[in-house]
Amino acid sequence: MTQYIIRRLIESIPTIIGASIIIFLVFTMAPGDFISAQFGMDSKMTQEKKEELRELYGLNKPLPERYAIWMGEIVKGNFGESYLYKKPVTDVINTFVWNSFILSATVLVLQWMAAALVGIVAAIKQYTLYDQLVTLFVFLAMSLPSFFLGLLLLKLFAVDYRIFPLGGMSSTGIPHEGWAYIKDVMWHMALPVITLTMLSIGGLTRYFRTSMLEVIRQDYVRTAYAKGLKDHVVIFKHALRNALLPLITLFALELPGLFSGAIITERIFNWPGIGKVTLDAIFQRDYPLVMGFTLFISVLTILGNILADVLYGVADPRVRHR
Amino acid sequence: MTVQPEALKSSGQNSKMRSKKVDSPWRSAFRRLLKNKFAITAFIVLIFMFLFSFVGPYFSPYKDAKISVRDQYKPPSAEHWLGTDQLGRDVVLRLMEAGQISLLVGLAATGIIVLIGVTVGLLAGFYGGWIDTILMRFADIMYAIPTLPLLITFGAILSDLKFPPDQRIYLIMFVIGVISWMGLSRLVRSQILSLKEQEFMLATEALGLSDRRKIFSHLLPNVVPIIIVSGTLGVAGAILLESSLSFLGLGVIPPTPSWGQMLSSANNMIDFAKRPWLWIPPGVAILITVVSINVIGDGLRDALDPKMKR
Amino acid sequence: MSQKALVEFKDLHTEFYTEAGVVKAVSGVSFQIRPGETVCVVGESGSGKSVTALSLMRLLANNAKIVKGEIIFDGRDVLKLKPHEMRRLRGNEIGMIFQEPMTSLNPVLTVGEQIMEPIIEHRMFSKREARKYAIELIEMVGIPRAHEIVDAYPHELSGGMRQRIMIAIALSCEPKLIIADEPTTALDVTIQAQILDLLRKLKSEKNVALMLITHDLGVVAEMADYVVVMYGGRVVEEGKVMEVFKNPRHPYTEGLLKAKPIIGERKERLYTIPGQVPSPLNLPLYCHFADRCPYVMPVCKEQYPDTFIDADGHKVACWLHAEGARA
Amino acid sequence: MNETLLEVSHLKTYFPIRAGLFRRVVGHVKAVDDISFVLPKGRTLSVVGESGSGKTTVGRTILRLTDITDGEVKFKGVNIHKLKKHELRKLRPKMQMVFQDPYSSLNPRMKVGTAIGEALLEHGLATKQDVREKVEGALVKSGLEAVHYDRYPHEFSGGQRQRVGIARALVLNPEFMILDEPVSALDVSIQAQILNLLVDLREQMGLTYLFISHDLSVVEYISDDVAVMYLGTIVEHAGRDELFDHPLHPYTQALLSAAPIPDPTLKRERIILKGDIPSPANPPRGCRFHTRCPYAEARCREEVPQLRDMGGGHLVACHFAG
Amino acid sequence: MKKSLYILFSLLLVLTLALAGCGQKSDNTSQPQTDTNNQAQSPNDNNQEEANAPEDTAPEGYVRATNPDAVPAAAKARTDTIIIGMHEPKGVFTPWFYSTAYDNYVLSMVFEALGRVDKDGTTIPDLATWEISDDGKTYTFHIDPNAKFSDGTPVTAEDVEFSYLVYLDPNYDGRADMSVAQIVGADEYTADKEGKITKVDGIKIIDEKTIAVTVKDVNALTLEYLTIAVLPKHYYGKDFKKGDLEPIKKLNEKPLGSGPYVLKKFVPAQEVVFEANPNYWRDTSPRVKPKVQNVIFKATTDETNLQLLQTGETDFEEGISVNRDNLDQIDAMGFLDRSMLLNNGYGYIALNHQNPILQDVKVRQALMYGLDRESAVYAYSQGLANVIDVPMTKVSWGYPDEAGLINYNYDHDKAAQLLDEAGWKMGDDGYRYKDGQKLKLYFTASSPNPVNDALLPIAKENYKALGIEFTAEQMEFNAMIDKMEKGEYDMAFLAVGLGTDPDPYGLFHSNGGTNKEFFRYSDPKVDELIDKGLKELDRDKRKEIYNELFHYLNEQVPILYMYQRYNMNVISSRLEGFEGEITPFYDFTNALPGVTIRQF
Repeated sequence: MTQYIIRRLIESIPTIIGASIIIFLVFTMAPGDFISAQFGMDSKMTQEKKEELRELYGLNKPLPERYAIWMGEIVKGNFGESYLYKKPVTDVINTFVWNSFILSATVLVLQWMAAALVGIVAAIKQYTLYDQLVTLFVFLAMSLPSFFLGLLLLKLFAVDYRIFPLGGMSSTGIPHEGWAYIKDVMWHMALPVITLTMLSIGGLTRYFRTSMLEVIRQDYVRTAYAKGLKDHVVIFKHALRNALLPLITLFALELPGLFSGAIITERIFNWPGIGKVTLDAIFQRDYPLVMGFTLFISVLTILGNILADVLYGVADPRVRHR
Repeated sequence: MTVQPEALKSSGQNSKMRSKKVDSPWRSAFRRLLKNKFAITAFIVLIFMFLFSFVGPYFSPYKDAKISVRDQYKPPSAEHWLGTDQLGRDVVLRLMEAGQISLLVGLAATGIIVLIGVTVGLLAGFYGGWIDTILMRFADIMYAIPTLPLLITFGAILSDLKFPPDQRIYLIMFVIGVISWMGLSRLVRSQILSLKEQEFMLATEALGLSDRRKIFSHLLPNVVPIIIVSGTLGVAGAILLESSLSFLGLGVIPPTPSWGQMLSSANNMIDFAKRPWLWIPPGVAILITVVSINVIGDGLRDALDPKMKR
Repeated sequence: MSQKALVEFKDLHTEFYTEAGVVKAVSGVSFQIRPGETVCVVGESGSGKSVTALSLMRLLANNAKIVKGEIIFDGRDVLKLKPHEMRRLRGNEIGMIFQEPMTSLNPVLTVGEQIMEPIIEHRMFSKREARKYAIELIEMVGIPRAHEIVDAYPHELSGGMRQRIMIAIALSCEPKLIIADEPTTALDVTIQAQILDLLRKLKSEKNVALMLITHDLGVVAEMADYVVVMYGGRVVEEGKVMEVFKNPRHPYTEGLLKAKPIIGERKERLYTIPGQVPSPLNLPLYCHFADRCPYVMPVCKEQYPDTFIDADGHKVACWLHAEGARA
Repeated sequence: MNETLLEVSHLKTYFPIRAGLFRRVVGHVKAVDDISFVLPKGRTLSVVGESGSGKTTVGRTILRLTDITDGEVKFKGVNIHKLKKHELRKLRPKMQMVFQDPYSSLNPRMKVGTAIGEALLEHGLATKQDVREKVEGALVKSGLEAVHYDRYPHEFSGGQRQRVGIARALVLNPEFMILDEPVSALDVSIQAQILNLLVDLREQMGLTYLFISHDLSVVEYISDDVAVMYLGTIVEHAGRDELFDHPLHPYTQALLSAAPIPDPTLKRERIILKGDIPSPANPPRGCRFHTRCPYAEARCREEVPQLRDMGGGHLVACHFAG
Repeated sequence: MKKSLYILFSLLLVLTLALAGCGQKSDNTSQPQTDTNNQAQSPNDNNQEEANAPEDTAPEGYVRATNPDAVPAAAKARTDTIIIGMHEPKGVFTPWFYSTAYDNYVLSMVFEALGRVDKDGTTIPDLATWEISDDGKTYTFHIDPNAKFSDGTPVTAEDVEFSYLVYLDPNYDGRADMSVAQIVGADEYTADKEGKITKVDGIKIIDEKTIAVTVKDVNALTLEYLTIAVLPKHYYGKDFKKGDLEPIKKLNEKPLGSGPYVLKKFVPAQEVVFEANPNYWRDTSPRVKPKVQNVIFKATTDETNLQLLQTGETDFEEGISVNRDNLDQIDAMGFLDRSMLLNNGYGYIALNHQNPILQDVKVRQALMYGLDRESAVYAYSQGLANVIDVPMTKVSWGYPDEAGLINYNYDHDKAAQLLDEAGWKMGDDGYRYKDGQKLKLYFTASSPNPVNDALLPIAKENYKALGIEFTAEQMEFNAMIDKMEKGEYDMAFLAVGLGTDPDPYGLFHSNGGTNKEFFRYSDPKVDELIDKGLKELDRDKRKEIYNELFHYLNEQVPILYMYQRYNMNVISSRLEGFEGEITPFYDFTNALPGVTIRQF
C-alpha cells in the first residue's frame, strides 16, 4: 500500500508540472498585470514609476524566466509574497482558508447525510410519489443560480424575518468567547450553508439514488434477504456499504473543494473566506497569491484522486493496491 | 433483488419477428420516454420556453432595446405586463430576448463540451497507450485547475483576440465549453473501455474492420446515450454557469440580455423588495427551464438505459 | 406416500408487470416436496422454475405479484405470513443457494461475518459462539484452513469455495429445506462434481429436503428423487426420477433427453426440438409446447391439456395421454 | 492426411503482472504456455478445458486478437503474428470466429443485417447493391429468415443471436472458424439446433473448425480430434474416439468421470478431484496437475512431463501414462 | 403519474406566488419605522413620481434624522463603541505600503503626518509646522515638542528622516512615488542598490525636533509631497538596513503611530478594532483625545450595508451608493443622518487620440452633443448625479467660472451638423463616410459597471442615429486597461478621483501618466498652462491659470465629460459630532475623536 501511494505520488509529478505550466500561462497571459490593475487609472502615477514597480516585481522578465523563478521558489517551499496583502502567500491562504473550510466542511457533512437519506429512501421506493417529490425538490434546489438563491435567502431570512444575520462570520462589537463564539459563528453560517447545501445536494442525491438502485438489485442483497435478515440490516449493512463504494471517488474529489472556497456565496454572505480573496486576487492580478493558491488546489485535487483510489482500496477488499 | 424471468432478456419470438415494424433501440427508448409523463411535461414546458423566447418577440408591441429612461422602473401594468427596467424597457420583451441568449448559450456550450469531451474520450479509450496517458493527464490537469479562475482569465485572453464584440456571446459559450469537457471525456473513455471488453468489439477486430468503422459504427453509437444524457444536463449547467458569470460581470454585454444578466442586474435588496417584476420573471424562467431540462435528462437516462428501469 | 409434504405448491400464479406487458412467469404450478426428499425442478430459461422458488421465499422483485395460489410450508401458508414471520422462515427454516457464487456473497464483508449473520439473527448465538460455529460450518463444507478462511473476503476464494460458503450459510440454521437454484451451473465440471457430492453428503447427514433447480438433466439424474419438469411457466411432467428418465411421457421431456449429447453415445446427428423457447409474454392459451411438438394434434392448439396421472403417480400435462388419444 | 491449414508451434501467451514502485513486471500470468498442434484442412479440433486452462486465449492468440509472447501461428503457411496490420486485415475474412456470449457479441445498436454486411463492404467482397442479397443468403443459411435483416439484436433470442453470429462469420466465406464455446450459454433444446447447424455448415462449405469448449459431451459430438488443456498446457491430444475410449491422462479421466450423465440408473464410481484449479499466475512446479492428481508421486512435483506419443498420434503428458 | 404532474405545476405556482409575495411584503417590512414617523411616509408613498421627476437640486450636505429615537435597540446597547461599516481593509496598515482607501482609513486613525489636509483641501500643520525658504526650495519642519507615539516615545527628526528613507529605498515597492518631490540626492540614494549611500543630501536633521528638506525645483505640490506620515524608527526600523523592507512589512498588521487611536485587533475580512490611544499627546480642537473609547471598522458589502444600519449592527456606513432608492430607504428609517457630498472626481469617456477621427475637435464635440448624457446619468443614478461639461470637480478651488462654458446638452441636430462640417457625410446605408472611410467607433467597457450598463444601450442608440457605427465590448477591467495601453480602443468609460490640488497634469499634460498611457492627447496650449500652474505658488494666480485651462478644455473636449456624482456617509443619529466635520477632502476619521454617543 505504501509503495502504491509512493508510486502514485511520483506519477503525479508530471501532472503537477503540467498544471503549474497551465496555471502560470493562464494567469500571466491574461491581459493586464498587477501594476495596471492597481495603478492603471491613477493619474498621479508616472509611467516611470510603473516600470520601476514592474522591475521590482519581476513582471518585465520573459515568461520562461518568470516561470523558472516562480517554480524554483516553490520547490524551495516559498510561494512568494502576495502583492495585495504584502505578506507571504502561505500566510494569506492560512488566514482565510480555514474560514472557507468550516463552511464547506459543514456543507459536505449535511449534503452527504441528506443525500444518503434521500437516496436510500428513493431507492427503496423507486417511482413512488415520494421518490418523484424528492426528485422534484432536488431539481428545484439545484436550479437557481447561486447568487440568486443566496440573495433570496438573505432577503427572506435576514432582511424580512431577521432570523439570521446579514452576513459576516461573527457578530461585531459583542466579544464572544468559547461556546458562545461557536454558537455565534454557527448562526452566521446558517444561510451560506443552506445555500451551498441546496445547490450541491442535487447531484449527489442522484448519484446516491443510482448507486443504491444498482446495488439493491445485486445477488448478494437477495442473499441477505434470503438469510432472513431485518430490512434495515440488509439496507445499511449490505446495500449501503456497497453503494458507497463508487461514491468514494466523488467524496475524495470534493476534498479540494473544502479548501477552495465558494466564491460567489462567500461574496454574497460577506464570508471572510478564501474564495472572495482569490476572486479579488484574480481581478487584481496578484500573481503570487492566485497562482500559488490555484496550484495548491490543483495539487489537492491530484492528491484527492490518489486518496480516492487509496480509500477505494481500503473500503473495497476486492481492490488491493500493490 | 430483482428476479426476472430469464427469457425476458430475449423478447424475440417467432410470432413477433414476423411483424413488420423495426424496433430500434432508439425507438424503444423513445417509447419509454413517452411513458414518462414527468419528462413529457418538462418537454412541453421547454418547448414553450423556446417558443416564448424565439417567437414571442414578434408579438410584442415594443421594439427591440427601445430605451426610455424616464419610464424606468414602472411596475406591471396593462401596457407593460411585467413592468419596465432601469432603462424603461419592457421586461416581457427583455425576457424573451434574454431567453434566446440563455438557451443559445446552453445549447452551444454543450455542443462544444460534447465535441471536445467525446473526441478526447473516444481517442483516449480506443487507442489507449501513450495517447490515453497524454490526453487523460491533460484532462486531469484541466480538472485540477479551479473553474472560475480559468473562466475569468480565458475570457480575458480571448477578448484580446479582436473578437467581434457582438459575437462575444459565442466566446462565452466557447469558454464554458473549453473548461467543462473533462467530465464527459472521462465518462466516454470509461464507457469505451468497457465496450472494448464486449465480444462484439472483439468481433470487429476478427472481421478485420478498420479503426474508423470501429469508432464510428460501433463505439460512437453506443456512447450516444450517455452523451445525450450528460449533454442534456450540461445545457442546464451552462445556463446556470452563464448566469453566475453575468453576476461576476463576465457574461453577456448589455444591452444584450440573458436571464442571468437580468437577474444579476437586480441583485440588490431594494430591487428585491420594491421591484419584484425585475427578478421574479427571469428567476422563474431560469428555474423552470433548468428544472425541465434536468427532468428531461433524468427521463432520458431512464429511457436510454433500460437497466435502470424494470 | 405416507409422509406429509414439507412444501406444497398449490396452483401458484406469479406475474410480472413489465413495460412490455404482463408476464405470466408461473401459472398454476402445483407440486410437493416431502421431508428429506430431493426434488429437481428442471426446465429451460423462462420456464418459471426460479420464480417458483423465489415465490416460496417471497423474494420476488417489486414488480412481481403472486396473484393466486398457496404455498404451504410446514403447515403454514407462506403467502399469508406477516413480514417478520416470513423473515423467521428465511435462512432459518429454508436455506437458499444461488447460481452465481461470484455475486451472491457480499464483496465487502468477510465470509465469516456472512455465515454468522443468520446464526446470530435466528439462533441468538453470541458473536463469539457464532464465530466458532461458523468455523465448524466451514470445515463441514470441506474447506481446509477454516480458521483463516473465516476472515477472508469472498474475492479471495475460488468459485467452488464460494459456493461451499453459500452452502454453509444455507445450512447454518439447520433448515428443513434448502433451495438450490442452479448451484453448479457457473462452476467447472470438476468443481461441479465436488459440490454435488457435498450436497448429497450433507443432505443425507442432515436429513434436509432439497429443492434443486437446474436445466442440466445430468445433474437431475445424479441428484433427484423426484423430478418436476417445467415449460412456459407450467409443470408439464412430474414423477420419480427413474420413471421420468426411463419413460418420459411428455414430448418436451422426451425431446430434451434426446437432444442432449451424451458422452459415449457418439450420435451421428442430434435430435432437435424445432423452434425457440417461448417468451413468457403472450403465452398461448393452448399447450405451450404445441408449436414445437412433433406429435401435435388439433386439440393441442385448442385447449391447455389437463394433467393425467398414471398408476405410479407419474403426472403429465399432455393430450397424448388423454384416454384414447393415441392409438 | 489432408493439407495443413493451421500450424501452431510453441505458442506462449503471457500477461504481465506489474507491481512495485515503478510498475515493473514481477511475473506473468502464463495463460498459454508452450502448446503446439497441427490442424489439417477440413477437420475439427476441439480444445477442452476448465476455466483458467487458457483455451480461450489459445483461440484469440491464433487469430491475433491477443498478442503472442513466443512461438508462431501459421495459417496456410503464413505466420500470422509477423504480418503488417493491413496484410492481417486482408487475411481476416478467411479466419473467422464465433463468440461465446450471444448477448455481448452483437452490437446492440446495429441492425443485424448491417452487422453481418459491414465486413463484406469493408473488404470489398460485396457492393452496396448486392450486400443485402448476400447477407440475406447468409441469414437463411444460418437458419434465420431474410426479413431478419432489419432487426436489432434485442429482438432475438439467445439461439437466434448465435445464428446471427454464425452468419456474420459465414458471409465472408471463411476457410477456418474458431468457435469459442458457441453453445455453452444456450438452452439444451437450442444447443442441439446450433450444433447440428455447425456440423451441416462444415460439410457444405468444407470448413475447418477449432472448437473451444468445456463440455465434453458437446466436444465428443462435434470433433475429429480433441486436445485437453490444463493450466495453459495441453495434457492430452488424440483422435476423438481414442481419447474418449482410452483417456490416458488422469485429468482427462477425471473430467470424463465428472461429467454428469442423464441416466439415473447409471451408478458410476466417480473420480472426484481435490481442491481447485491453481492460479495460472503461479502454476505448480513439475507436472502442473500434481496438486490435484490422485496418482501424484514425488517425481511429478519436480519433473515436467512432456507430451509423448503413445501410438497412433495419441499424445499425453504424464509420467505414468501407458 | 398524473398526480405528480399536478404537483409539479402546483409547486411551481406556489413558488412563483411565494416569491412574488415576498417581494410585496418586504415593502412594508423593510420600512418598519414608517408608522412611528409621519414625515417619513411621504417619500415612500410618492417615490414613484419623485423617482421619475428629474431633480433640479440634489439634497446635498448633512441631513439630520427625522426620528432620532428610532435607533435600533442593538445599537442603543452599545454605549461606548462605534461600529463603522466599510469595505474590508486588506491589512496593510503602514502608510508606506497600503493600497486601498479602506486601509487608508485605518492609517488615519493610527498615524499622523507632518501636515494634513484641511476641510477646504489646503495643507495645514499637524505633527509639525514649517517654513519655506525664499527660493521655494528648502522646507524646514519643526516637530511639535509634545508629539509622541502611542508607546510614549517622542516623535523626532530621526523618525521623519527614516520615514522618508523607506519611500526612497531602492527596493521600495509601494504605491507612493517620492521621486516626484525631487528631493536633492534622492535619485542617487534610490539608484544605489549596494547600500553605499546611506544618507540623502537634501534631507538634513538640524536637531532632535527639526528637519530640513531641499528640493531641486519649485513646484506647487511639493508641500503636499513632503508632508508624509511619520512612523517611529525604533519600532519599524530597529534593524533597518537599506534595501531590506521585509521586517517592516512584517509589521503591517501591527501599526504603531502617534494618532488618536491604537489598533487593538485585526480580523482579516471581518473587522478592525481600535481603542483610544491612552498616550495621545494633545487635546486641542480639532485634534482631541477620543471621546469614545472603542471604534470598530466592520467589513460590509454594498448588498447589505443599509440593512446593517437598519438592524443596528453598524452605526455608520462609509460609501452608501447615492440613488433615489437608498435615499428613500434612509429617510424612511428615520433615525439616520446622512452626509451627502459631491465626489472629488468625475466620470468621463476616454478618447484615443491616436485615432485620426478623434483628433478632430468637431467630431469630439459632436460626440458630446450627440450623446444623451442626461439620460444615461439619470438611469445610473436615478437623477442623483450632475452632468458636467468641464473636467474639474465643483468642490475644488480650481473649478472655473461657469460663465462662457459651452453647455453640451443633448442635441442630435447640432451633433449631426458638426459631423457634416468635419466632413463626415451620411451615406445611403445610414452610416457616415469621409474619404470612403466609415465612421466607426469601438467602445471598451469594464464590467461589472453600473454606468456602462446604462450608458452603452443609450450610446448605441444615439450614435446609431447619428450615423456612427458604434460597437461596444464589455470586459474585465484589466482587459480594458490592457487594450487601452495598447491603443486598441476608441472610447472607454472611466472615472477619476482627484487629489486635493486641482492640477490636472496626469490627465491632460502630454507627459501626464494617464494621458501618455491612454489618451495620447497632446496640445501645446494645454501643456503650457499646466506647467505654468505648477510653477506658481500663489493660489489666486493659479486659479486664473486654471480658469483659462478649463475653459479651453471645455471647448476642446479631449475626453467626453460625463458626470460628477455624490458620496454619502450614513450615520446613526446616536452619534453626534459629524455634522459639518466631513468634506470631500476631510473624511470621517478626522471627526471621529470628537464624536460622542448619545445615550438612551
